[in-house]
Amino acid sequence: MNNSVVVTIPSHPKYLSVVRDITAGIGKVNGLADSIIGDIKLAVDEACSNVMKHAYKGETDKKILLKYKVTKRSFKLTIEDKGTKVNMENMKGRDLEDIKPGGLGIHFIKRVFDVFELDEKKKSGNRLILIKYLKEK
Amino acid sequence: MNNSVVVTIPSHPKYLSVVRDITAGIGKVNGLADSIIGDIKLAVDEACSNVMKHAYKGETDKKILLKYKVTKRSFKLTIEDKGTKVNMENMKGRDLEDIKPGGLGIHFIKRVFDVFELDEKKKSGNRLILIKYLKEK
Amino acid sequence: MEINLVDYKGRKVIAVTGDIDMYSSPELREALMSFTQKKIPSIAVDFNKVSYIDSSGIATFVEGLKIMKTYGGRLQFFGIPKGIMEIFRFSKLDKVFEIYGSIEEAEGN
Amino acid sequence: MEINLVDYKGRKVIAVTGDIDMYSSPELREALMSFTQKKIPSIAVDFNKVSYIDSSGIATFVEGLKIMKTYGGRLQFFGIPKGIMEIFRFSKLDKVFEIYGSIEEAEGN
Ligand SMILES: Nc1ncnc2c1ncn2[C@@H]1O[C@H](COP(=O)(O)OP(=O)(O)O)[C@@H](O)[C@H]1O
Ligand SMILES: Nc1ncnc2c1ncn2[C@@H]1O[C@H](COP(=O)(O)OP(=O)(O)O)[C@@H](O)[C@H]1O
Repeated sequence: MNNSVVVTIPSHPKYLSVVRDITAGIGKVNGLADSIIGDIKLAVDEACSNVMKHAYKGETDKKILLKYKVTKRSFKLTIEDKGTKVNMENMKGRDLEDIKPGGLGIHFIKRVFDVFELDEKKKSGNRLILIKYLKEK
Repeated sequence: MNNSVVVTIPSHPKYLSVVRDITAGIGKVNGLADSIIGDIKLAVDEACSNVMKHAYKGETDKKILLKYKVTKRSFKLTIEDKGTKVNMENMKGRDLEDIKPGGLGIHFIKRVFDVFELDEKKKSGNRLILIKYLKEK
Repeated sequence: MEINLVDYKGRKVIAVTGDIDMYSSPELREALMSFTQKKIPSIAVDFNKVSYIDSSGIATFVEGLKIMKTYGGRLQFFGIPKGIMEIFRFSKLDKVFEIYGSIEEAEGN
Repeated sequence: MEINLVDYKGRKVIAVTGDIDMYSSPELREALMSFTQKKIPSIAVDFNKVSYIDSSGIATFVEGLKIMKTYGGRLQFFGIPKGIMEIFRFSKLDKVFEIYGSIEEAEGN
């Protein structure tokens, strides 16, 4: 069945609440538990915040493309931007013991998503692939 | 400023709640009053329900594309499908005095949107244009 | 949407929670029709926890009312939130449905 | 998000309602900094009505705490909802922030 939802939002932080609503709505429609929905919502917010801050460097009128695909087995999401290219080595949160502002977003994303990956094939901009497995195989 | 949000959902009625959440979220982010948001939410739900029922005749795995564009002056939305072509003459609600099931959706859409129009240039499928003016010029 | 079937002083009450839309209204229709098939003379619908209703939900109630009228039954609504009341009024259905503030008020009529 | 600045027995309380995210946290930061600039010795944050917090909100509080420590001030949190408490725990910040059940409990400490 076609279960995918595609969304494009401007890179303005005020759209983060829209992203959270969409993410929660898609989780609910697909029968995910509230606690998992909460965790996924936070992770997707963090990933989009990072695109706004880092890939677009605060420019608020660029585009962010989100593609959700949910099956019985997994909640999959790709997040695309046309900003500065990033590589995986730079996507690192801070040491959790080293208390300082910032550096938690990646931790929140990896806390719930089993796959956290950049699509190497993307020529310009970035495509982040996030997958959470919903059942043990 | 780029204030547009684009969304693709499957033509399955379970996604109507996602459409309502998105519509409400976009209204809120753009500072619309709660009562107007409620009216717009209902209208967009009805327009999408109609695409599912009439243009796609109940097929649930087709696509519906929504494009929102909000400015200070207007809340604009286009809804596109690839279903059976419709013409404006057939888009008529029932007489409100003639009480029977059905025939209210178009009334709910026209109740809040000032413009309710089909894009004649669209070759296959349909593009419905909905505009609500937010201020008197 | 969630449906609870409650008995209030021997009367059948359908208590609906959440959004009634094209996705959920078939379940509401089923509950309503299970009563009308038995020609239950009086059915009350508790709207207190209804957060949303669209035209498919309204169509379901209009259909139920039409059927109940064939056997002289009565369909009563109570606890309708303000926003939903506005939609009923706009649709001129506030004159068609029996609308009360509370179940007690509905029962006394 | 909405911020209310309340005085409780001479103590400054920041009561936050709604979602704290990258869009709203600058406003929270402003409220917090307006107090730390005056070296207010004790600030309590009421989390009872906070529906959501992300890393930018947390960063704001970590920054505030760091500043307050420079002048020996105390930042107290109370009424943290379960889901948010889990995030603090995961981030190992439950050991860094002073966390209480209620304002009375915070005040007694
Ligand atoms: N989408 C992105 N584009 C570029 N760099 C990123 C992106 N996401 C994360 N990063 C890098 O990873 C680091 C850690 O991210 P994060 O844990 O979210 O903390 P923070 O954003 O607060 O620094 C960032 O400082 C940044 O250098
Ligand atoms: N998107 C659409 N595609 C094709 N026909 C439509 C569409 N929307 C509305 N219509 C036509 O307009 C009529 C009135 O629509 P509406 O007022 O929503 O009532 P209902 O859908 O309950 O019949 C429909 O019965 C249908 O014939």
